Amino acid sequence: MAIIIDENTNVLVMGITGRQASFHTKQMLAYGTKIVAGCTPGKGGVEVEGVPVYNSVREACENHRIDASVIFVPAPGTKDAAFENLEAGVPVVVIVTEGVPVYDEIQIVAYAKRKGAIVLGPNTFGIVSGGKCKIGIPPNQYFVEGNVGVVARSGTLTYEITGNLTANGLGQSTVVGMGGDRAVGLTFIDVLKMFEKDPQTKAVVLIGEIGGNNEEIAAEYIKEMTKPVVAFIAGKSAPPGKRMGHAGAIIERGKGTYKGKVEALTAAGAKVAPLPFDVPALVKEALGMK
Amino acid sequence: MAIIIDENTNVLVMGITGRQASFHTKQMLAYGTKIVAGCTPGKGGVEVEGVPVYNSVREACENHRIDASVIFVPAPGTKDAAFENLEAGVPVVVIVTEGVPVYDEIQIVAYAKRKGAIVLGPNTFGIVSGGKCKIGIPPNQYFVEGNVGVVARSGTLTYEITGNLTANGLGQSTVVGMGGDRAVGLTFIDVLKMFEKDPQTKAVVLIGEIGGNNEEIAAEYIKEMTKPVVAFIAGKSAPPGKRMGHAGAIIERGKGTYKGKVEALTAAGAKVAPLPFDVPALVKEALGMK
Amino acid sequence: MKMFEYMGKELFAKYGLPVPKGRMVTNPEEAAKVAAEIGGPCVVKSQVLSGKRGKAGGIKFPNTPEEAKKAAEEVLGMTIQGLPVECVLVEEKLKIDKELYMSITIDGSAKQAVMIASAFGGMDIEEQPEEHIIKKHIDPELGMHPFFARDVVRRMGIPIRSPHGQEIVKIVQVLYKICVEKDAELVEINPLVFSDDRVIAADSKVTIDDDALFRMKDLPFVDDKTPEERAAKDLGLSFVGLDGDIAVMANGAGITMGTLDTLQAFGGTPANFLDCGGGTGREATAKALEILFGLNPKAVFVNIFGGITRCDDVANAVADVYKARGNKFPVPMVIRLIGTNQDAGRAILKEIGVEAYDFMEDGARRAIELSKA
Amino acid sequence: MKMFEYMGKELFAKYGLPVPKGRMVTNPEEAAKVAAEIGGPCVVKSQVLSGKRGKAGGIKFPNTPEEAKKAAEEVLGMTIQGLPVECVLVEEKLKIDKELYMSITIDGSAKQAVMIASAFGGMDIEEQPEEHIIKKHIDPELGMHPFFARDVVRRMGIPIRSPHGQEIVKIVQVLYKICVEKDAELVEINPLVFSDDRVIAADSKVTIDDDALFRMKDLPFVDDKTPEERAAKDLGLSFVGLDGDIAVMANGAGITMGTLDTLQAFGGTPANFLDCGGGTGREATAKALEILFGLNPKAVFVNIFGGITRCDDVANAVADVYKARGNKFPVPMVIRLIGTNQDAGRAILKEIGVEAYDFMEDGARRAIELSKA
Repeated sequence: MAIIIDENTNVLVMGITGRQASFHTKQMLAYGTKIVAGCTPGKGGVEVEGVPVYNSVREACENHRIDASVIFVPAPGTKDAAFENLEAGVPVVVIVTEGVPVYDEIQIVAYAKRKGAIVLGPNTFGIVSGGKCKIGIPPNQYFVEGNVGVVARSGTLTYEITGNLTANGLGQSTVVGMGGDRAVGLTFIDVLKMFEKDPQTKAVVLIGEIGGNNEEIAAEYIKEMTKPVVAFIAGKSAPPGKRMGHAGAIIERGKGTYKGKVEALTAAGAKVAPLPFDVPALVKEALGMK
Repeated sequence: MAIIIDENTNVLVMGITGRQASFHTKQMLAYGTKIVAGCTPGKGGVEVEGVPVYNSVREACENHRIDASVIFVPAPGTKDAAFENLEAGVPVVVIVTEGVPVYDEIQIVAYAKRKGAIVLGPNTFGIVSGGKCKIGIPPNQYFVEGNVGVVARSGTLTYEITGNLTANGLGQSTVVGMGGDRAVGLTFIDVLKMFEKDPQTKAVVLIGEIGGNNEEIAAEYIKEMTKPVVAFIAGKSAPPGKRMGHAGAIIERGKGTYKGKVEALTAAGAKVAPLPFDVPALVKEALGMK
Repeated sequence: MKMFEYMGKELFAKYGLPVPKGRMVTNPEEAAKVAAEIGGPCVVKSQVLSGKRGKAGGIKFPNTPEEAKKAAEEVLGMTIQGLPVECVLVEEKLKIDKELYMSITIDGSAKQAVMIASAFGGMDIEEQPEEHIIKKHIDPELGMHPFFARDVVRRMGIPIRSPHGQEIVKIVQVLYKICVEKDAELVEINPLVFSDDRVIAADSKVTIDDDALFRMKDLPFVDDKTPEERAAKDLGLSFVGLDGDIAVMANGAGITMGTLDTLQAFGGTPANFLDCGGGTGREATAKALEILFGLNPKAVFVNIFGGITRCDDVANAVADVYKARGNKFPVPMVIRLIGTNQDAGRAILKEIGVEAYDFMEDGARRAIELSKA
Repeated sequence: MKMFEYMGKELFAKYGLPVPKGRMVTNPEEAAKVAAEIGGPCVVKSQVLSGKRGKAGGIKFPNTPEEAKKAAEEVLGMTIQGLPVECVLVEEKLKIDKELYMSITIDGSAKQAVMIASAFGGMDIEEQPEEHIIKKHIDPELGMHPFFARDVVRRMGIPIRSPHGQEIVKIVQVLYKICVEKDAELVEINPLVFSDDRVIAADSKVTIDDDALFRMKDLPFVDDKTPEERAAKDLGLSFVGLDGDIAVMANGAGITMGTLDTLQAFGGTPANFLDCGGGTGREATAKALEILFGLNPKAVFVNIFGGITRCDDVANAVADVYKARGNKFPVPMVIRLIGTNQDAGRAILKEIGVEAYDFMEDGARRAIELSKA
């Protein structure tokens, strides 16, 4: 088991003929991901790393069962690519692209909700079910099979912490990148619920950041969880961010600080690691390991 | 029992201060309908037939549980009124208004689907659960409690046939007006499924018309139904309608004729009444009455 | 409301869709002038709402301004399927490499707009096999997006990165924009033509939703209604002329059809369909009765089951007409009247000596009897 | 990107929103001219991106063109919170009967735009109790409709059929239209003023989504970035200046914050936040390093965990800078480098005598050591 994706997931790569996408297609194939199709309008018929390319998602779906798509197309075309996948009924859409306009993101998230699909990103490193399937851009060698679930907003910090877990003999069930942007498909709570149900997952690492109130909301659910949660929140030393007029202040009303998040998580029973490399020891403790 | 509405349904009347709406509010109250609120922006605080009027649906919902709304506002404001009710979470919206632009109807129907709400109309006479609750404009005296379910596209033809049923001692569980417009909230099949499940309903009368393929699609479901269906299709004598360019012909591809509908219904096991006043005898036969 | 070809093309042009060079004219001299501006072979197309213009000789292909003048003279005098030609469209004659078909209309069953496209357009489009026809419904909450258009192009078998493919991607999106912004029930291009690298709308058919006219005041329309249809429409009613001798008025489309069906089943012949449903008042009902008298039927059958329509309003209208006509009806009247305020209505009729029927079938039988007397 | 008040008001005016009479000027003579056109008491408002303009004396109330000239002279020379005043807005002075608040912004938690409104606007809006604040999220698939606006008006306690109520119903809808059409992360009117029967936007705050600038080329913006922020932005990177002495570059916002947190936890003080994430190439990385040197730090800490970022690109950039500077670094460099192509990267560094660290914490400790040397 694992969450969202596993060794049977058939993957479509959007924009596969691009430089980044073809590089990461190779990396994903090397990880063992079942990439069955690519899509670049007008390039239908060619192959990239042995993967057949189609002109549209519909065409790919006429020829393969598609369980998940990963989007590498530039920001101006990301909304269209996401809509194309969601409209065709693809149940998991991973949007790696950075710099997507926030109103586009809002529309993508709303449509995904209506279609009952899972969207990771925009601006996500992707998702890895340890040893089974990698969709996105993380470096392969730091992600191995195991029983720690990881959920994060930010990319490289997740490699850092996951790399530390792996180095300490703690493999991962699934590592989920929700995306670093303002409006992304999932919230911590959505992913925590999946980990709570997943038999493979024995402990969860939550990697958060200052800003927003996603972590505070997650803390409410962590209270009910049977599985231990270890958290790290980045941004303890950051100066107060720039505010969005009065509106930002009215919405946040003092939420979103490092202190507030740590207090909420601690009160909910999560262990909060002071620094990124403190995470593995806390996970071992939570799992009753030495 | 009955379908969609019953004696416990709390009703909101949109545009209640208008001439038609206030007249029909009185009629509905006389039928026994529990009208708990009305809404006309800017008229909040007054009463119509003893019913309190609010400025918005949200305000009405803050003061009452609203189970169904009926919309009497003029066509240019109908979409907004429908959206207002659906957004506020009203689960049944009855749109009496005629002349609503078809693109507005399409949007109303789509939003209702997303919200999981039932929309009757636009251009419907409404709905009556015999002896319990009437929402809409039909004349009270022809609708009495019983075990015949009626579902129809057109209004007065339904009064005609229901009046005949009542005159023949055949009361109704619920009489559902889906609305006469091109894009309405329900299809025959939606309502047939509800009648099939409703313990009070013992037989169903389907009142259709030429055009479209709603009746043909319904016939597919009628095959599976355990309850007898009697149908009347209006328009046997009508000349071929005006076509919408080639597009209309391509969409219909010969469907929508009187003959085609009667054949489909008959093949599905429904009894088709040649004329409106033939319906009661066929219903009695279907129910094993003399 | 419908548009002439040239009106639709002007609308297309406003939205940036490619249409042939040319314009509408109402006299031969202007036609020659437009042909001179085009400076080459032209088409002179009669502007009537009929699909049989070509077969009727309403489309000509002049090569010079002089020929264009002559062609316009001929066409402007014609009547095609009973419709007089009052204007013609003079356009460049296109080199036609390929004819395609493209339209958006409403699919009532799906409750959505639907795009219909085919790489096999032209006059035979309705006879094309299903596999040559592409139908894609448009999610009203999602709207139209490039991916939709690209998939249409792919399914038409046109390379997406070709000039034709790129142009069609634009056209598909603009057509939906027109539909939504102009409340078009139908926007149809047949044929959509490949002419060298260009893709051009060689014809147009546009129908605007009657119900949306309140917000579409700036658009031109063709009034293709008969005088009776027009008179009824002005009263907010719906009229269709038929061939028989019993004039019919009922309240509601379904009951009106049911009344015609009943008359026909009993051996009568209806002269018309007139739906006076939806709370039509006394005055409009009286005017509607005058429309019926104007048909010179052998009998009139009024079949009212009052709901939102009030029986007293209808009875008063009947009495008004009776009195206005010098206390008589020009043809025998049969009235069936029940429902809302029926007692008041019947009392009013009784005063002018009319006995209302309770049942439609009885009224229908009596009307047929009178029509055959 | 942000807009000066006058830019926001010009945008409002284009959308038909009511703004005070007046316009932006850059010299006192023009200010007098605008005041004369207005013909009565005026306001001269400094155009800077600061919320403290009034307290700093950046808003004046002249009664005559002469006074306006003098006021503009004073204000145009000022510096408010470090920002020089380069233009002023000269406007009619409004009679203020009531101050309200209205804005639309993005609520990331809800993943929707949210309208915030209050009948208690003005400078104290942030201190208003919750019950004075109306928040309504906007369903992106449904869009904005009159009912939404009417309910905002109702909840503000304003009669819907009053001139004020009717005007606000329009304003609410237009604000959302601006947000969607112009990709505005924030549109704020504080105060929205009742002035007799009029409702007027007495101030404006508009922020356009940086990520949408590719499709918003026609809008004016204020560049409020520091030179370093601007230089980083031009490279596609994100920079924030801080007070410490260790310059930091890492790849990814989270890891960069984590690096700062680690430095601080170990007793160091970061000089900046610089995220070079997302596959930044060799050349841009080298330029980013030069930005760091420009801060005159005591040490530089580069912390790279390569994913989409390639270690060899980063190492090459470091080597390039080293060579360009005459085979030395201007300040001590500490580099932690692992991930994609790490072996190639480390080999490149070794050639210029730099030994990369494996672990962030070791690199951080060394950088602090060097910064204190």
